[in-house]
Amino acid sequence: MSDPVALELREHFATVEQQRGTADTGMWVFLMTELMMFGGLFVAYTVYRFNHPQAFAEGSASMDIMLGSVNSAILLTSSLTMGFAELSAKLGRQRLLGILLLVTILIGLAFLGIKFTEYVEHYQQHEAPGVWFNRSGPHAPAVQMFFVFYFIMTGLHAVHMIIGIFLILGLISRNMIGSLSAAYHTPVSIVGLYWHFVDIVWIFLYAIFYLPGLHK
Amino acid sequence: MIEAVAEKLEKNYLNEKQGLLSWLLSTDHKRIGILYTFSITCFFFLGGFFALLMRLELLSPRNWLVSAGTYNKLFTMHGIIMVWFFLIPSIPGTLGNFLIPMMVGAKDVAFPKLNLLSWYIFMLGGTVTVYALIRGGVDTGWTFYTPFSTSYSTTYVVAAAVGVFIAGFSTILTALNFVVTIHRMRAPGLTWFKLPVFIWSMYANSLVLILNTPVLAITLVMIAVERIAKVGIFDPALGGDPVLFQHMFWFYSHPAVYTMVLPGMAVISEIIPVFSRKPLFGYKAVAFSSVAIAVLGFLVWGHHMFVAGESVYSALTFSFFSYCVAVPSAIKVFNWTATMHKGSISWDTPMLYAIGFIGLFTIGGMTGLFLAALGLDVHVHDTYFVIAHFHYIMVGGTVMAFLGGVHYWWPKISGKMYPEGLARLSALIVFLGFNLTFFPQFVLGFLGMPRRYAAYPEEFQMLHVLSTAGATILGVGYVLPLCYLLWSWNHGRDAGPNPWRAPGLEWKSTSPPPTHNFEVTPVVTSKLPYDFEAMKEELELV
Amino acid sequence: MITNFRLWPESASSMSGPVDLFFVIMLILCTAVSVAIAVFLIYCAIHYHRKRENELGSQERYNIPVEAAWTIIPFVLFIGMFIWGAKLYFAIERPPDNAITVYAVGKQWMWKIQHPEGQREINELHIPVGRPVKMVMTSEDVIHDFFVPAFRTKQDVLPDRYTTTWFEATKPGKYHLFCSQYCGTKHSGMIGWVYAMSPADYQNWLTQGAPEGSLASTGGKYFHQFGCANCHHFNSQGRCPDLRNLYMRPVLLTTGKTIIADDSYIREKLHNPDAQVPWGFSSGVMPNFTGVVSEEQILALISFIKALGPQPGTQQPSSSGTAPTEYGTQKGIGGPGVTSNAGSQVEKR
Amino acid sequence: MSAPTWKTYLFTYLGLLGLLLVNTLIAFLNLGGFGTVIEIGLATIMACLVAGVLMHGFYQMRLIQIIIAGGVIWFLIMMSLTMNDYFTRGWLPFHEG
Repeated sequence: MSDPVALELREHFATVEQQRGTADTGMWVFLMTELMMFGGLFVAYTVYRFNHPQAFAEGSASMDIMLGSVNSAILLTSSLTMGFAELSAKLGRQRLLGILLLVTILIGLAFLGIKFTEYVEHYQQHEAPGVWFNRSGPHAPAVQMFFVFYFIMTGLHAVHMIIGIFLILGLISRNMIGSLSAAYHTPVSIVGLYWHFVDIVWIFLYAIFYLPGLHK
Repeated sequence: MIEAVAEKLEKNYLNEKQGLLSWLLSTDHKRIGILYTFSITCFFFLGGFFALLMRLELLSPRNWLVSAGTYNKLFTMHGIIMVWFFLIPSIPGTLGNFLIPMMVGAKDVAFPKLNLLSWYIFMLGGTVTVYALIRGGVDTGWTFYTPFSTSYSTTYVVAAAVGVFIAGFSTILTALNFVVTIHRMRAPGLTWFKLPVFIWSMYANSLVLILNTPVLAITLVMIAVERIAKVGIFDPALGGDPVLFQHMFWFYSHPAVYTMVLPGMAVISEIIPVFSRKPLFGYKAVAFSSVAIAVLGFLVWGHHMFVAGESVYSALTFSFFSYCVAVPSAIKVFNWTATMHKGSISWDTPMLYAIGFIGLFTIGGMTGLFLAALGLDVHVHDTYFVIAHFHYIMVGGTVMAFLGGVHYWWPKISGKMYPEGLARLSALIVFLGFNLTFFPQFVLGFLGMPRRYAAYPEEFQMLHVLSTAGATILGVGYVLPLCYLLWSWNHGRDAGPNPWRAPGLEWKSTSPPPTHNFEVTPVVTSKLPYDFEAMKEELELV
Repeated sequence: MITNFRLWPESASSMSGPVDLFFVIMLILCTAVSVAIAVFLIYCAIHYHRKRENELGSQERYNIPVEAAWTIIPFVLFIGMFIWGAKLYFAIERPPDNAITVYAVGKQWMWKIQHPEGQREINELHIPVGRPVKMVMTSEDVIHDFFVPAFRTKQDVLPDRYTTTWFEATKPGKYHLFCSQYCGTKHSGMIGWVYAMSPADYQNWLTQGAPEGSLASTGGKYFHQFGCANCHHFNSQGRCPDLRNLYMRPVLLTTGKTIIADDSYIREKLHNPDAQVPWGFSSGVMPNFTGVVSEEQILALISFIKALGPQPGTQQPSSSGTAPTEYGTQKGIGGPGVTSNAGSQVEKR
Repeated sequence: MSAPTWKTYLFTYLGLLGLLLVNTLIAFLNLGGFGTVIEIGLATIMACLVAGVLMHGFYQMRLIQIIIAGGVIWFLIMMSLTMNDYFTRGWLPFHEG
């Protein structure tokens, strides 16, 4: 029973192949539920943008495009390092895997840091919805609506990032105790799927929140 | 030697491990199924208690038992508990958990720990909801319509929403588990078209839950955010649109109606062939109609909003799709009926429930046609007609199927037989009580009695009295099975592995089954599902 | 104790006949099918009742023609139902052009009704028999629903939005008015009566009430009271549009879009004056009236603006000519299709 | 197709960065409603790259591709039938009499 593969095989599966495919399938199905969850927000956003196009353009114009684009590039980079991590896991290069996972976490934290900076800026400019919101002009209520969606959607995305960071931390510790190998690296690809999915969500968030207000 | 064999045979999932902890930490799908049975039974009787109070209140046109405010809380909590803590998890959580791995010849579901986790999440959601109830309840109706729920209600809306939100994750995880199990864990040789229709329906059901529950979750989050932070999301004064809430809610809730009845259809599709000793007529049509219901069920949600201020063209689209989704339901009814033709029909309790199901589901479905008709819906929308319609589907359909399924698989679950005579009697009581309760409500609705009225004009009283009388009978019909099933757990006679001579894989195991379901992973060699012909000798049929 | 027991609702509008006919046909069809299924089920259960413990049924698995038949025939029937229902729905949703308008405001937990002639009612609605009545409705708080079972009509009443429904009573009498959308604690108390009266009785009723004059003239009072008249001058080249001949006419906006100046537009201007500003005018001029004017006052103001013309259709509202004279007479200025003075509204066809 | 390599990942990443840049630059042009279509279209291409290459969607078994397609289709159902209401709200004119 020293074979690590056999050790990882849960008793209700017939083969490791079946187990790995099952984990993959399960993760993808889960990601589809995530898609529908963000999807609901996207639908609501679309409806309100359709109803208040000018207000949403106005709200978007107060976004910091510099921070937004840099952050997008940062997140894409973290996806790359995560992808590299999956490759090194498959090749059984445990040390490289550890380093790449750590780098991914650091990049993820950088993203969150910039995001937080943006939140603070919005707060200081009285753009945070609720009692903090203060703006005049014909579209003020609908602009607040824009910021409600901005905060809910990017906030939910940030929560997913934080969960992802904890998942990667889990991978690092599993790697350190040596339970990952070239033969068994399913957890890495599962967490990888999650991380890339969160990246995809951001790509759309960037397109709907930062871009509409750019042209004058 | 003989002793060893006997000991080995006696070991089953119920007695292999003992003690409360062995249940609470079990990842065995059968034990989790029992945990679910316990929880949903509690919730069912809690929700039923609220219903009884409501029926009593409606005996008189004036508020005589409870105040209008209390009445509003009663129907809200009745709805929330019955929908999210009984109907949606009922058959999937109990029979689905118990049977899906057995029917596909697997040792367990794909993710056993996740399965246990989903029960805990369910209980957590239930606890939060019960907390909201104890603190004073909610009065928004189970539909949480804005802006009442976000700006006007002074009750514990957020707590209830959080409870439902949490329970939603349990639903998602269970559904995810089933989908992956059905895809990846089937026994060798068990191809899609050899699967029992139970599996097909549960598969369709799980797909719906996976795709719609997240939308409910996020909608409830928006409600909570709007209520707590006082920002406008659905508030029209701040540029929001309450109709958007209804869109998002019904995008979840209409398919959710199908997730309540699809498992019922799953159970009926198993009972009827076995008690008719005849393969399910039109197997492929029934199997695909489940999938069709799952898909088309997502295209019809706007028929809850014909008078709510949606565009008339949108209403037109939704009405059309509503008629489309009626077709697969009709196919199922006809196929079940045809299965009985030239069968060898027994009058055992599960079959009585199944026949009752077909009748009541037919009435429920037919009245759905009235509601899908745009011009008619304007009159009967938001009246007791709607209440009667969906209770025919959910109580007459799902609860009947659940009871039928519990009786059918009770020998497998407990290893014991229930008392047949008493069971037949209570099936009859349920059927009669149900019709007396809900049929008058169709008339009430057509007369124009609106929903959610704590008091009403006197001319409606006669029908309300009839309905309340029926509800008390129905209550008896529900308490009886609880009593005799519990009694038979210890005192019933031994059932043997296959008392019904059923062809399904689950009956190839002992009763109750061992922890790993099968001593040897079964290999399916028969070419067809429900193959009585090929198993003639094995089942001792001629 | 138990009074007025009945099994069929009263039928008292031009819509109730067609709706009931559809209902009866559906009922006959569905009952026939349900009974047929029930009889067949019972027949099978008895006729094929198991005779021996080890009996096996027929092993027939499918019959494609039969299955096709019970798929296609229901589908065709369903499409028929869909078309019939849709036709009825459009008739119910589309008020005739000659309907008289009555305004309703739903509020927790009462109905406030305003007639163009100036009568105000609470939880009561008086209407003439034989004339189409259009309800223009809004809510002050949550969603309500205007439901008159005897008229087979129902429409949700939403806050910050106008919804409409219409009916033509055919039989004098007293009919229930229900709120059919759950609206809070006393939802079941939000009920009232609709009194359908013969035209003569209705005229009689109209002359009895309304001490304040027509709704449009009340609106005119508000027009001065809230200071609207200070800016929206007659014959002014100033900062504010002339409101004559505005109602239900296209307005070109600063954004280049054209919008119909309907009830919703006028209402929105009071709440959010700087949105959808007409072309040639600037924002920041008109004050915001949110929290200042009530829904009922807005409806009176709309009624006033409506009375400033143009008069749509052939119908002459009884309020015609009662607009305050200070604002000038609206007659003869700018018929439909004519650009109104001062370039306040650039109209497109 | 065989599984992606280090090189594939790197090129995909560079492609993504390029698309991000193009999308941002295009957003500075005033293209009216068409601009939104381009923005969402480019974002969709980027999403496809991530899902297809980094998440191995292009290399996966058929089952998973069907799952992905299902999720996307369901999202589109929700979006289109909801927007159907909002697009057609004003079509039946508010009749005034």
